[in-house]
Amino acid sequence: MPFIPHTEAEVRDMLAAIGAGSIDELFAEIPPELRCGELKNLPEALSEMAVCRLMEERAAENRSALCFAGAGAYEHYIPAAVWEIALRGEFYSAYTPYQAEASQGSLQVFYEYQSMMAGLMAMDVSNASLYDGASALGEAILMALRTNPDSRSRRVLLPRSLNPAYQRVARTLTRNQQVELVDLDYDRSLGRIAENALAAFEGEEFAAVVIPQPNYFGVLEEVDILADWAHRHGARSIAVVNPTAMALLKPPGEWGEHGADLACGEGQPLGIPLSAGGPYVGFLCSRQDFVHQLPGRLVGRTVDVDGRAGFTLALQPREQHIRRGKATSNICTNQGLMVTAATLYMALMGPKGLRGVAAACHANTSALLERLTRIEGVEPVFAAPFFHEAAIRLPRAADRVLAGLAERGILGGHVLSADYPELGDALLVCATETRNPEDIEFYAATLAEVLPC
Amino acid sequence: MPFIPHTEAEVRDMLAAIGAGSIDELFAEIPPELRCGELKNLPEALSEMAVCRLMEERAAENRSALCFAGAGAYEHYIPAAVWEIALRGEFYSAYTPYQAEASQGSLQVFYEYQSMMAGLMAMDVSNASLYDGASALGEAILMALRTNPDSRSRRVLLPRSLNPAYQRVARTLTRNQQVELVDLDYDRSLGRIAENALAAFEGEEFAAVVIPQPNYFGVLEEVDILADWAHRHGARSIAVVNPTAMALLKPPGEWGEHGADLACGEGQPLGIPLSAGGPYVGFLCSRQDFVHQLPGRLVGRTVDVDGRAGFTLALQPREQHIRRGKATSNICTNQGLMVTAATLYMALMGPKGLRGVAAACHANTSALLERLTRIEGVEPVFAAPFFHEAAIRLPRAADRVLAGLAERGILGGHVLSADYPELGDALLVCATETRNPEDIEFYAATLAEVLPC
Amino acid sequence: MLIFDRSREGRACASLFPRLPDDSHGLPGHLLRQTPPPLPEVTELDVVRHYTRLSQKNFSIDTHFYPLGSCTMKYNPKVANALARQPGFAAVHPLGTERFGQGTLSCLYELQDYLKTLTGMTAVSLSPAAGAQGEFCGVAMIRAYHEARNDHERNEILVPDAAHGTNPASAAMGGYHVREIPTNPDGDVDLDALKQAVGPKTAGIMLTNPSTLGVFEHRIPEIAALVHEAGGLLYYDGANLNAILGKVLPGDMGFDVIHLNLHKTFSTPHGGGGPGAGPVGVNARLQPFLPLPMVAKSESGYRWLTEYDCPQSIGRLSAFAGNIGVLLRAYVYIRLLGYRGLRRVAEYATLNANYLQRKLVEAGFDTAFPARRAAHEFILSVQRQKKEHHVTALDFAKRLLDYGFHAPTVYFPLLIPECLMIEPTETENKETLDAFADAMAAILKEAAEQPERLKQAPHHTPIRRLDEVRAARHPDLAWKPAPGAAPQR
Amino acid sequence: MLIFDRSREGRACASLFPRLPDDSHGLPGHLLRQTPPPLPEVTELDVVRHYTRLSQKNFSIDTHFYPLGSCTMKYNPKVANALARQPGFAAVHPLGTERFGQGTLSCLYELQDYLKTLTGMTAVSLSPAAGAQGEFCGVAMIRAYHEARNDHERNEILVPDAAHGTNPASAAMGGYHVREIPTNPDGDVDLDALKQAVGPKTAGIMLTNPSTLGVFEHRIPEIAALVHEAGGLLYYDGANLNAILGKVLPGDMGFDVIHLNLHKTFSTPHGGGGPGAGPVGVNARLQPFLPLPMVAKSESGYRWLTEYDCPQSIGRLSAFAGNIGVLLRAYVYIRLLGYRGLRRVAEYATLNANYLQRKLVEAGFDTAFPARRAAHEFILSVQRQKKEHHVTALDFAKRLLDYGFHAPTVYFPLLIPECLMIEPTETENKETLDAFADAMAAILKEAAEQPERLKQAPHHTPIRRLDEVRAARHPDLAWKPAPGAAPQR
Repeated sequence: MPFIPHTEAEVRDMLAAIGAGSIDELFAEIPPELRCGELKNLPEALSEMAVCRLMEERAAENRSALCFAGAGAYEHYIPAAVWEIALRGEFYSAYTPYQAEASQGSLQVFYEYQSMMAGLMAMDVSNASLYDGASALGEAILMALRTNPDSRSRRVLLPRSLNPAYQRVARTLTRNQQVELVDLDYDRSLGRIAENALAAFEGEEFAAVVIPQPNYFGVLEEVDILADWAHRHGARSIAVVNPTAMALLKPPGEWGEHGADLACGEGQPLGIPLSAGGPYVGFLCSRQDFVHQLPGRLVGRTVDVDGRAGFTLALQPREQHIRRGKATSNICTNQGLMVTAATLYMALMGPKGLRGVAAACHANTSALLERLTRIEGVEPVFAAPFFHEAAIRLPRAADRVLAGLAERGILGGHVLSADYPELGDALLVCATETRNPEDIEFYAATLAEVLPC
Repeated sequence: MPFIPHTEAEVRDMLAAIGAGSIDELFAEIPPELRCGELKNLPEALSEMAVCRLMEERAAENRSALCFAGAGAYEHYIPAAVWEIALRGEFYSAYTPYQAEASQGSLQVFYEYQSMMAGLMAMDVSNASLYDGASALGEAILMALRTNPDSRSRRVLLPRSLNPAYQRVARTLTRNQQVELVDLDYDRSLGRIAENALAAFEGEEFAAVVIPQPNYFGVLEEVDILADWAHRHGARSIAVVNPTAMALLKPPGEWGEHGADLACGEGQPLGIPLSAGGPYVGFLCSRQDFVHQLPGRLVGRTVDVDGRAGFTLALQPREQHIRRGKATSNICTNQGLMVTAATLYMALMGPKGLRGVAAACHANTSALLERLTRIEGVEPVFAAPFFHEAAIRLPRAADRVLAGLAERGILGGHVLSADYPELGDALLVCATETRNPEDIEFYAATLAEVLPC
Repeated sequence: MLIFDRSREGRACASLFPRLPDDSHGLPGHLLRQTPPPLPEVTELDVVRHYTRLSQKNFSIDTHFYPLGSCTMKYNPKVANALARQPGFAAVHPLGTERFGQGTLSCLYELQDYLKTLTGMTAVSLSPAAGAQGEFCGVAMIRAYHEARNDHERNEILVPDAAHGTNPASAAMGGYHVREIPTNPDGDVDLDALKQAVGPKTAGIMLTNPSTLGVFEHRIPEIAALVHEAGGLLYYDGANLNAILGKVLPGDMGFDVIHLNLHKTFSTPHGGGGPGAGPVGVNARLQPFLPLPMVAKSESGYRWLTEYDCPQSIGRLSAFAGNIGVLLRAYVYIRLLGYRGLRRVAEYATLNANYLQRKLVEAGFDTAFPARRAAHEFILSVQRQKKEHHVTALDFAKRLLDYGFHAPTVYFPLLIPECLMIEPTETENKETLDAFADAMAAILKEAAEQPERLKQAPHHTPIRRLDEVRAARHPDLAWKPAPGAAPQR
Repeated sequence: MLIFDRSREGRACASLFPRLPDDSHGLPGHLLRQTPPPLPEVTELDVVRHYTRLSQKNFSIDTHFYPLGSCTMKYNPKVANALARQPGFAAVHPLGTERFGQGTLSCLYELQDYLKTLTGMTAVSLSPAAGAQGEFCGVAMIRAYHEARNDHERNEILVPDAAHGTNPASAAMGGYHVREIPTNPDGDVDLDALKQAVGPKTAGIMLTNPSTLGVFEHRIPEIAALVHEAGGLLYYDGANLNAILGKVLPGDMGFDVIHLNLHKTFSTPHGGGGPGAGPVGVNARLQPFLPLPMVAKSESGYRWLTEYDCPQSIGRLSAFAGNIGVLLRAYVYIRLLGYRGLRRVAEYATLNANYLQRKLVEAGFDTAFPARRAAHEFILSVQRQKKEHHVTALDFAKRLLDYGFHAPTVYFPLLIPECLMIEPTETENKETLDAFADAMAAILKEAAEQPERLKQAPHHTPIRRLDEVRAARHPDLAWKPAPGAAPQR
């Protein structure tokens, strides 16, 4: 019996101790008419060897791709030590650290993660993570509303230059909370929030303004201006940032005169494999005075009865298992294992390593853009500075070009037209530090080959 | 500086403490004329990311093969838990357990390994491993001589049905020890030690007789007869066995009237990857009264000052670090990590699992042999019962057939003609539990396709 | 010691730096970071040694028995992790899944099917990232259903008072008022109270069955009928599905929507708090509202269903498709167990729970529902010991750590005073259960004879009881560089 | 508790059983096993929990500082393991390497080249599985060389009295008599004694440089000249190569043959005692005798050299080609460090050793060769403390365990009484060295003030000092099933 230790003799002894004649008798309280028969349309058990062979075949049905796509998920080099340590059984098979004395390993890791994320964002505090970047934004919007009870508005400015997937998730999560998400348009030539679009809202009241950096197009937003605009309008500013970029770019805590109020985003670039989209890890940082409105787990440092430093879950009265219907969120986990990996990644990279990754990403994407736009008919869509992604316009249907590249083993980027029909046949491309000059040349040569078809 | 922690400030402080002006000054005792310049024909450092990409390319230059080769190394399914645990840093990066109090983990594992191997072989004791099966045989021969001081002979009977690689290694290791290795021929139709060859040595004196089970051709030897023959002739009997087979076949300790004196072999089938030939793990078991002549590490169970059970290296006076030139061997390691994996493998498989593997191997090879010999011109070479390998004779040059199979992704076996020209175009084939009926059918169909070319 | 305490300016893992052509990036200065982030500067050895030693301070399934009620801390097969992490699965970019990830999609598609069968539902979406997100989703679908029927008056979700805190919290996130339904002394829902509560304002009811009280709510058909007749829907909280897997299908009990906790029933790892996965299943009437994406099969292969296919969907919950790595592990688990093995899960989980309960009752503990059969978990109350010896459930919990056992869940469900909720799971053997019962018996004796041993426990863990008051009053949530520290370069 | 104590008849890891068509194998009954082997019957959880907890009882580089003289316990990069274990490398059958393993062979070929450069030798064979096997090999090549010249009178190998025990043991395995050469008080070889010993019977001399005394033998050119003039060869024991890597080439010192310990200098793991790898390098005159196989490059790809290519080879040492997985790890290590990084290894190993030696001298310890510069390791003697307080080197070693440090090598080399041999390696940082020096200073104080603390140490390890006498007199080397136990089926 896979994973069940009971011998026949033990089953007999245990049933005798219970006073039951059979295992089936233990289910006697279930009305017989509810019982189901054998679920034979499920498969038969396979041996571990057979499952391995099956899954190796499935893995082989996944084709390997030379990746030039970003759009919210990024291929980065993950140091071998990251998962070697994160997957140790003591981390992998531990539960949420409710029993602090039996969980100092995970708790200290989470505290260090909170410290690193707060430092990277130049914010006061970080929670111990949320599901992913998009749901972190949803929680950040709800949190911003809770921290802004004086605002008469429940309107939130949501830039169209924000990742459309994030826009969608924010709508799903806030739909039933009387929140109005208001579109803020972008400048068609610069690819960042349009000054005139913002000006059009001058004088209106908003509970919060969302500010992406870099934005979905890879373009850098004028974050100081935007943060100050929010502050002037009594709105909370919510930064949505790429954590790698924050080693190079001004962090949310330093935006404008007062800093952003909240900072959130996707932690996947910090040592988490692409894995077709998850599990990833959302981060959420805030000002100190908002800490009681933070959703999710928080770990605090304190001392034990002998005066030794130790770690424990902090401010639990915010949470559902205590406050139930009045909690800051219904979330009752963090992405513990991903947090562990991200902590290891940040510790290994250090300030210099992470900055090196950011700089290499920018340099590679610059080189890619330069090389691709030398191809006849390919041109950059936007003129403003970018981080590690850029939109290019193609002389023919972007989706068919992508299909042609895919046949040659290249994931050539992400087509923008579904979400931004106004941009025409535009492709969002990305070259992280994992792409080398030969990769870029191979992409360019292949694109040149595919385009005329 | 990869893997070097020193900051510039620390180097200054440390040199100051030493009283040296530079690191180079620390090498002042080396005659200047001996110092070498920069070794620029070595490569420049690569980043971990670049090395990964390089090694992934190299790994991709290795082609994957559907494996029907054995001949001393066997593809078996390795449960995922084996290396997950064996590679934990505490096992992977520990040293030889000289300091028992700081090494109870490794020591207990080795003790359990010794217990399992002794049990599997039905022998009294096992050492904590040697390099590989072939070198274990070399050590076993030398040990047999040491345990047999009454014998006037230093002749050892070495069957030709023993793996030729083992024969070679035995010669290398015993060459300078005044040992004479005497060939013992095999029966051309049965594929096991020839009765008349043995009879020809009747009355002669030997220090030891080597008895393989199964032998190199996969054929089962008449081990009871051979062990008794050795005993009658005052010779030590040295079993060379496949450990998987011992879950099904009579173990050395039960051979003949008295059992084999020594049992050795290759532990690779017990959870060790093929890895192009190593690292593997040799085992060596013996009768209790020979224990002071065992080479290699031994772990014993004892108690500590508080009476708690504990483990320690035992009988170290046998070893080179104490007895130096008079040690039982010059070996000063075991294959600790491989021993750890083998222990995990045996614990996971248990008696039923290991027997299941053995039975599946036999069944698959039987099916393979049956299927292949249905092909026109392909016939079995030997008629005696076999375990999980069998020799087939081909109607054309075996090496060219193998090349044809390789082009189609099959490692079709091992050509016997180099070592056994008398067998003609013979191929040694093997189908372990990892081969399924489709694999066998694919091999047969491909062979049928390749043969006529 | 924190990793920051090991940091020295200028130390680094140099082999991890990408080679840069040059570092002049030409980005506008006012958008740049001025001081490097205060990440630690350490070597790989520092990192490996620091976190390896930290890991050893954890209890975990791989090292300890973890009888944590309502959490189903069963063994997580190593092979599931090994297979899900294969480069072939790990390297797929989410936006390239259809073109480069057909193998992944095939597993997800089959998993959807398996979960349908195991729950008796019509359709499944795998996208929720955790149980709580699945609950939110279920509530949102209930809302979408009523709204699609222009039934706008229903603003209440009924929740038994014994429910997990996530139930009311999720109902609130879905914009509903929560109305609590009391529990009978026998552990079942108070049907009279339910009858009074249910009505035209009822959007639905959220139930776990077996309930958080560890007993099977056997009047579930009546409850279902009551709620359905009133126009409400039934939500099944899958937290306790391990107790009835392959024995009773939630769909057959009358539930309209269910979430599953794959990290419980399907043995994906808890990972110190996540990632989990909380797929949702629904019957036909809620099918149009399932969250996106889902996987469909067509002649040209597997593909994602999107808003174009499912215009009534409640939408998306994450930027891509949920916790796929977790889903792959659950897929492997199901393939390893097969339908017979999945059914055995419930059988042996229930056997272990009833056996352990019996042992503990024999040892002198009071069980919350002595007349009932335990499902896969059961509840002890030490209220009597508290009165007699002033020791609490927390004291028992902490003292167990000294005996080498993780503590049970304590103080949940809220309505049982001084309770310990114990779930042994099917993967633990009889010797472990016996050893745990012996430890509990020994602690019970200590409680009478030397209660201070309990009150000051734990004694043998890396740290002892923590000053939670200080943690709450002066929250220290992040290390900061010393104010006087030289600015990093 | 042994894994056998966790065994219960009938328990098993069922998912690991291969599916069998049927179990009637038709093999002759007299060759079959009658009773199943006494392996444990346990579940995967039992195995994972048992061995995970056992692992936590080990000290290791990943958890502790390991200043184990002569063992070079430096950090083993995780990436080397990850890459060597890739399925692409792990799945290659040894007899299919030429057809299916060109990638593996290319790495081995380049590694041969790198090691030639790093040792100043003409040719390298990677096949020896460990240092001791490399030594045996070196001795066998020396013998083969003399025999090929019909120089049959040479039956002696010279070995300094400070040498590793493997040197005389390997010489003996090669059929040689061992003649010990004494050491001068300054730690160098006694040249006068050497002059007297060397002669027509001299087959060769085995030397480590820096020697096992932690000092560089600076008269090595004279030694080489003496031995060579007498017709003997020089063997370099590569155990201490870490001290001079990229600084001095053994070939330039006059050595004819060398073995390397990749598990020392090239940071492959020690794995609790193995596997190691002990490649041998030779100059031109010994090249024909190198052990097989080696890798050659031709137009059609890489191939193994065999007896046909190298008829004078001393032969084979293992059934296939040695510890290839270990060789791949060393290859990765070399690629990560590059030539500059390899040279830095010696520089910082030497810096650390000299710094730590200075700290310990300041703390009041006696060093064996105060007038000499330490190479990458150094030797303390606590003979004075033994006389004054009756504490031994072993007591210091055991007490260090309580302070969280692995003990140094003790009682080697044999000629320094009560010695502790300390090798910090280049991968440890200054804080660790300082903390170790502080611990040593504290123990020195304890030795004077409360010597019993040392004599009864360790106090905080999972077990305390073991009864070695009992282990030797009544060796318990294997668990056996209880004699009365029911026969397993």
